[in-house]
Amino acid sequence: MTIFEKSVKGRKGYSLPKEELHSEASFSGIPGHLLRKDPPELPECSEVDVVRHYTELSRKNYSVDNGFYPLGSCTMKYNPRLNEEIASLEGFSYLHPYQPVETIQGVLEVMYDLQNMLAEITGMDAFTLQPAAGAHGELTGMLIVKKYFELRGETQRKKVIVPDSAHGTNPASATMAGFEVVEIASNESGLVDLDNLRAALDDTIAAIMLTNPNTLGLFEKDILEISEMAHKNGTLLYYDGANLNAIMGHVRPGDMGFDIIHLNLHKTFSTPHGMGGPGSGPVGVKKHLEGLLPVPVVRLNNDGYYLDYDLPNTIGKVRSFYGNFRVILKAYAYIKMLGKDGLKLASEMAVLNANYLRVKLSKLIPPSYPGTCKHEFVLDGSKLLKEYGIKTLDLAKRLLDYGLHPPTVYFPLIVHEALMIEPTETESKDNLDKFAETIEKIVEEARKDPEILKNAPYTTPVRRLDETTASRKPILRWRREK
Amino acid sequence: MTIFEKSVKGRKGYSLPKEELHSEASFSGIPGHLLRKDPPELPECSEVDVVRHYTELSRKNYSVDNGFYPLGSCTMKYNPRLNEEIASLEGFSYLHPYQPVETIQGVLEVMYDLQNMLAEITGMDAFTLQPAAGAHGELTGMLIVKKYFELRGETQRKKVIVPDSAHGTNPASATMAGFEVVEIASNESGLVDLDNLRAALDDTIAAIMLTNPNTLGLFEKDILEISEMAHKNGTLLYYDGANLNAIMGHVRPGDMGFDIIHLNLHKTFSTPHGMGGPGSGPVGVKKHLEGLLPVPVVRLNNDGYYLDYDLPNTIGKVRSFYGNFRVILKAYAYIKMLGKDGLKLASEMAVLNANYLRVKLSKLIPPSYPGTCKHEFVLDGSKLLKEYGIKTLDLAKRLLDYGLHPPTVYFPLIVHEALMIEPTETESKDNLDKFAETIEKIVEEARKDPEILKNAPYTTPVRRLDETTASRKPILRWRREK
Amino acid sequence: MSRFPYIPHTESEINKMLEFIGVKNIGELFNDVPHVFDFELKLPDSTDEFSVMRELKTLAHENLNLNEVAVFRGAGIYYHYIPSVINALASRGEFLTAYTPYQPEVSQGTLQALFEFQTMISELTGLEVANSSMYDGATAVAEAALMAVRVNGRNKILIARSLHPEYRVVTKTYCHSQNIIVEEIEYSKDKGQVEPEHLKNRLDDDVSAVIIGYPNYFGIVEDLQKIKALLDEKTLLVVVANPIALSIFEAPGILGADIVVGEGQPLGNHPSLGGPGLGFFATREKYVRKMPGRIIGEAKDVDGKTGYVMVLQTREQHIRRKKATSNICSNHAHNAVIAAIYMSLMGKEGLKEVALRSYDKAHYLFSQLSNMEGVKPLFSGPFFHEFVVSVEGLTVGELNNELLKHKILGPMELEKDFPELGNSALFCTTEAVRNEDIEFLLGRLEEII
Amino acid sequence: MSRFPYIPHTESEINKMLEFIGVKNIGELFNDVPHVFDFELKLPDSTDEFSVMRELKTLAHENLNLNEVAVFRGAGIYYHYIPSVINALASRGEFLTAYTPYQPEVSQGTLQALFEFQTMISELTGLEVANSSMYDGATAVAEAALMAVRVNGRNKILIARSLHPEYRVVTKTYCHSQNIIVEEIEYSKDKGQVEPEHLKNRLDDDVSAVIIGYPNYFGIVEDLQKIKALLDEKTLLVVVANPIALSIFEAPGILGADIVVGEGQPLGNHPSLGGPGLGFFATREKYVRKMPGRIIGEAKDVDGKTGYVMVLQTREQHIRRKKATSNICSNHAHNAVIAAIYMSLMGKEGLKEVALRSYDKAHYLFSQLSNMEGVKPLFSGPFFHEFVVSVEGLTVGELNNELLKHKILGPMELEKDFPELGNSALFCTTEAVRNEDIEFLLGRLEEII
Repeated sequence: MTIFEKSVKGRKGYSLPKEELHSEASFSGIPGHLLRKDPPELPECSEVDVVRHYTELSRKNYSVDNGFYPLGSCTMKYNPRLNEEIASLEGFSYLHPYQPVETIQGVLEVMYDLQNMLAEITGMDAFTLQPAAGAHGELTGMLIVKKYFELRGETQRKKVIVPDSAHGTNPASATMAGFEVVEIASNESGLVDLDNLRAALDDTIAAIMLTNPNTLGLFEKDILEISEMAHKNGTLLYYDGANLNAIMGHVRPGDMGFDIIHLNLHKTFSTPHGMGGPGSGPVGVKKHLEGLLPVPVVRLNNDGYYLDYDLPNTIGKVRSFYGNFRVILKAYAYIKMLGKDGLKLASEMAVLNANYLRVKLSKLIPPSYPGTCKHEFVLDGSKLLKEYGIKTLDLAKRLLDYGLHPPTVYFPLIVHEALMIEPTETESKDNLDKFAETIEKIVEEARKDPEILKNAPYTTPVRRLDETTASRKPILRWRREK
Repeated sequence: MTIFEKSVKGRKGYSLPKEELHSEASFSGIPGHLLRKDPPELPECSEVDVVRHYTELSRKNYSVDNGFYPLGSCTMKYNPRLNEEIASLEGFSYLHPYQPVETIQGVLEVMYDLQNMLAEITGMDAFTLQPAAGAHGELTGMLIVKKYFELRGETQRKKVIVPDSAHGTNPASATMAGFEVVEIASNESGLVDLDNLRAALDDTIAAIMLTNPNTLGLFEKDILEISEMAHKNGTLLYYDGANLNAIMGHVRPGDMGFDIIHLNLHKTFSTPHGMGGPGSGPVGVKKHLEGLLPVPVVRLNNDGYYLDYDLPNTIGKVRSFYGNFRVILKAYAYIKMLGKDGLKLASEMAVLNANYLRVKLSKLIPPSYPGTCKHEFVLDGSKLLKEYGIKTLDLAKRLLDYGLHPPTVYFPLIVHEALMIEPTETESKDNLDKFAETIEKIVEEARKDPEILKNAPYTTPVRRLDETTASRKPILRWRREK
Repeated sequence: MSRFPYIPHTESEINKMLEFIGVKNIGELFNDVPHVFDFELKLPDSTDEFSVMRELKTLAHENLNLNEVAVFRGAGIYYHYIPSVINALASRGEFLTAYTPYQPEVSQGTLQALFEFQTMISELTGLEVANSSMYDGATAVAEAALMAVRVNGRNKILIARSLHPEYRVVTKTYCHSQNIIVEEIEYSKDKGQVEPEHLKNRLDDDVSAVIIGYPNYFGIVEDLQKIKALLDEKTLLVVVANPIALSIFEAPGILGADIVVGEGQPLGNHPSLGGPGLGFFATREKYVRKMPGRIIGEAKDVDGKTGYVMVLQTREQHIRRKKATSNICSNHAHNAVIAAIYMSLMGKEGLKEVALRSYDKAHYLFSQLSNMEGVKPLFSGPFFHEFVVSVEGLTVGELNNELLKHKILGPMELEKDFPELGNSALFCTTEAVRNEDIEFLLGRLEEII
Repeated sequence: MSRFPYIPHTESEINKMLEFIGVKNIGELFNDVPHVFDFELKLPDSTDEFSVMRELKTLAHENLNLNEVAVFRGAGIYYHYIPSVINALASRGEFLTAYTPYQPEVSQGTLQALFEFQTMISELTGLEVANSSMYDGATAVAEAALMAVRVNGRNKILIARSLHPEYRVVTKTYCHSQNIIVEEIEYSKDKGQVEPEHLKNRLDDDVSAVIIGYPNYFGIVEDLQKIKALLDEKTLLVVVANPIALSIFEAPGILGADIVVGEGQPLGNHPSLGGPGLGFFATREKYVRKMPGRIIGEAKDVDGKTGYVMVLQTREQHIRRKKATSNICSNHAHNAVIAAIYMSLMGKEGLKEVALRSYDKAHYLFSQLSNMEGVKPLFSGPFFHEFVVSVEGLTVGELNNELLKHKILGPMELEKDFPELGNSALFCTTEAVRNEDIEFLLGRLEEII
């Protein structure tokens, strides 16, 4: 039941100061047609109604706080409550973006330090914290690429190369920045095909977007060669940081030759996903691109921290103000907690967990590519489809009945019936074992009685929903029944 | 699964400052037999394990935040989140009881004001906020009674009269204070039987403990006569404030002639019950008993607020420090929010809700006493037992399947198969209607197929538990299986 | 023994796992990473929760927070009262730590809350459909411009100069790369609104959309009806609204808006230095397939039970890739749920009362300032809860420095963004500014100016 | 329209309900209340959430909170670090707003958490059974005295004078009414412990129990084994323990304690001006039916599934009424759950580390103070994280006033409660006192004394 159906005319869940009004609703200066006739039909509820409604809704969600959440490329690690408490301090949450900088020195110190810490972790030279999410960071990066070539007068560079295994946001962001996307096929090992790449590289190519390790969880070991090819061609190399959790303290995108990088603070740096956001997608660049960053950049001089708007070659702004500050703050606290030893260990344990689970599950469902993975790996469910008529989707839905969240399914697109699994380092061996046992149980069910899977789930708040009809005849808002 | 079974040796969910120790665990001064040999077997979990475990446990609870909770005499009203936010302010939560009074003036102001506000609401002259709960308040009150007669040299007053409809804590508290309890039977209207009372009153009676409205939800309309009889006999009149929610702003126990009162801030004043506590049970007295209150009392002089220990006739202390301060704070905020108009309306709507539901349900299950009730009422389930073999307990368990919390059952003891219902004012008409409809549905089930009820509940995290065996062969702690 | 509260592995488990995988040590798992990349992170060592909390509290105290001052500054981020219920509910782990609802069966909480949010935005804006959030007001405007171009294939955006300066900059940044022309429309120097006559002259067949604030950056309510009347049937009217104002002022959808976007921060979200905010986005039903962002729809499950799912995903980047309506992936779902809870609690009457009180205080302050020596109202257009005055005798910056000494966060200084307005200031009041704060401000202004 | 966010009734609903009941107005529902009682409440009118929050914040700021100072005061309430997880979990509505678990089927969260708490207390104390909480340390001691009398029918309680003064007062208050004699046992003036020889002389056939602190109020670890050896087989040894200390010091149950009680506040509960605290209570299995308070036990449901229920309720007031083991009804369940979460998070190693760090700092401070002019350790007995020194040259009160100026909450002044100790002070350190705080304190002491 929606909150609208719980509404009763005249009921009240709020209280406001009872100060007398200076002029009882005088709208004398306002043209009549600009005054609202029918007020917005918002619900009218008492406070306890609202508490019960959203408490109940929350209980219909699965979350990291409920259990294992091995969505590939999503890095669903534990989100420390310390960071939430910090972000709720009034000295951070009740700040106006246009306060004088003298009154927000604590904030600017956090931002300045985080810019530097991220630069150190990634091997880049300068960072902006402005982008609101990973894809927003990609867009920012692509705008920097665009501006870079504008300034160089190389306006013929209208294309961006993206491997076919890339996250969907990569081509979308490149397109949004006005580039044409050239997709190149991966080789049989799931890596960038150097021949394909070489063939595609010409003077129209502005950038190559890569993630390393890639979405298959495989490290692009030829990265130095790729980087050399790109730079020799005058092409910039862009790093999608969604998979950074695999390599912290082991290898830095900057050292691999990347010119631009975005990070997802809500993945690697543990700020919560919040049902899909807010995230934060800082962008780092090498020295030669620093002047193109969006304004303002946080800097320090003798008077303290300040907001520097004086970047003549800036791409401008990609959003209002300075970024998702309270998200940034959580990432800052996370890095402080883990430190250099913890960050490195986090990556190591993420990779250990992924490989442990990969080996465990490989006996049940073959991996799409052999060998050691990094933080995630991809299984090929097509055998299940062939043998039992079971789609990856069915297996995913059946996992819900066992109280577990399924992996990412049907991505990356280059694997048929893909199951993309990223356990993260915050899961214990017990949890991985339990997940593997459950998969084994489900595969056994598939063998014995595939109908069980095809009709799953059974125990969830709702069962399988008709998404096709929902998109064909969309009902996008509640309306009172006539 | 318990948290102990989720423990893994060597796992860690905490972090402590890494300062070097001054003397690496030197216990040179400690006799060996006083050093612990086998450390306590506490669980070893990561932070996410702990978060998931207790999140999961919380989800196995029904609470006011989940729905209607009509437990009679428990006043399960909505607990405002504002009060929780206030109580979590560091300026209240991080205070040491032995800080200098100059550094806790804000706290003392709250306590002083609350003492006065409670005195105004109840018509008493002075309050202590020290008792930790209702029963603790009762004990405090009875200790005051005891001391009062000691001071007067009337040591023959060794008895306390308690009606048979009283809360179990009344006789227990009187006994605990060293009194002998005389139980008197109620009359056929459910009220104090004046003849019985008169017969019992002699010079051995120290006090009469009453609640008004009583546990049947009936107002003791002869209260002035009772009070006169008591006082003429030299007996003190004690008011159990558990049912104060019925009468705020309408009638004051002090005006009825009561000498001592306790309140349950966790009932009438909406501080949450917290699964059974902490509560707070302030005790109010008339002028002639003020000097007997436990120490310290909060007072105000020209230098500010202070803690007054100088009460030569004090009963002493009933607990450490000054009371459940953070609970007290929530009640303070609640009274501030509602004000005199809101408190009165709260009682009115509590009584309205009770009568509305009483009339609705009376058609299904007869009330144990006829006529208007106050904040609660009692139904007599013995008809259901006779006709369908259905016990009140069965009906209660079946309610759980419908996602509702049952009323208090089998209390008060003077009603067979009692169902004691207190809706409170924070429930809306819709919620009362829905509850009544559900009861109707269940009574219909009882008629058609009583087995449904006898085996209920079906949909809860566990089903009916074997409480008898659990008490006969108690297992009171977890132990690793051998 | 494990060393970190967030990393559960014990030595013994690590060894068992390595053995199971068949490698000798962790290093072997990184064998595919060339050793040329070896390096040592230069960061401080790990520390503990206690010390981090202590350090961050110190940094928090170095900032002046809005609860410590009387706030007369708005300019896009507003100081409203946030009832305690909001964070108590929104911080529940099941909301906070869930991912995008890719598995609807176990995400009904997220999906229904966002569906309710969409409904509320639809009600506020007077448009049929809304998405489930954008990053902020600025990006919502920018995406609206891109959407307009997708809808009608035209290539020029007219954006009111009276719109928030940052929104204009961001829109230009977004449009620039797609070679979409962005031109500004001047405001009337006396009314502070877009002048219909002026706009009329700028309209031609290339104009894809006209973007207007409602109220605009100066707090003034633009006459959408008059503006709409000037547009040909292809040109879209994009309105950038303050959601609080929409309980008092006519719904833009009713007045002809085709797209309504804005910053939803005032709906229960903390100021947070401006981030995270909440972009909202609504449009007409016929354009829904051109709309960016995630959209939630009602659906039935196999048993006929009502539930909610993400719909029209073929517009989105994870399906459509380079042909997506937008690259947006993570959005601001949590902020949208906060807004939904806020609107549920305040309700129809409460939101209106917030608007009314904000309006009333601003108009009182305006009338008092109008009579004050050295202060002059700049515009005559009708306004909501912000207005512009020019100040004589000292700069607005100097004035604000003085006010800050009295714990007043004074008006927004306009000269940098609007040099044509000279030494002027944008005042704002909300229901969270007390009458006594206004009188205190007036007293200080009398002294200072 | 309803007027209060907590009261949902609209005028129209009120009318419908009155009509349904068959009365004309609300007044009729109060007809049974004699009009002689009519009166007008003299309280301020209702106000709003914003104003209440503002007022209470102001009051909160009028207090000096422990996070603003270096804390060297313990004396029963201790300043330990409380990880953020604790309140995030404990404040979940399902914990906060549930009642006593009278319906176990929908209270398994409460019941299991308390069962786990009981297990942890049993582990800490080394006794077989624990209840699910008492109000605080003081009432737990008092109830232990009453229980001892119930167990052995004797009528005299010997209580160590080295026990917390407030615990002694409360125990006397409780015992007084039941005509139970309470006598104090002196402590040795050099060791600060109960002197076995002295105790021996006081023991006779009337002594129901001997109550001893562990550590005692002076921080000193009493030798329970020696004390136990003196008692006849009927006399109960009641030990009042600091739960944090029990990771380092031998479990009282092992050393012969029959009842172990104490204040559980240090286990993750805020200092809160001393309330709400958390009384814990453990005893030997054979006495379980004499134990006061609620007890949770394991049970099986009709399907054989494991669950938890309240057990042995026939001891309790709601069943047994005047013959109950105690009148306790509401207890401190929420504080017990907080303690359970804290102990789960800190675990075996963490709790020990807290104890160790507290111990280490105290011993360092003790050794430094021992060498300081004008300061003299009073006792030679082994101590945990508190110790007593006497001070020359100025009163402890004066000293503390000076320290407070440097943001130090100095030691507890003992003279009022222990005049025999003269101008002496009880210092305390916990893991939340930083080494630099100690050095800072030492520097100030050098200056002041």
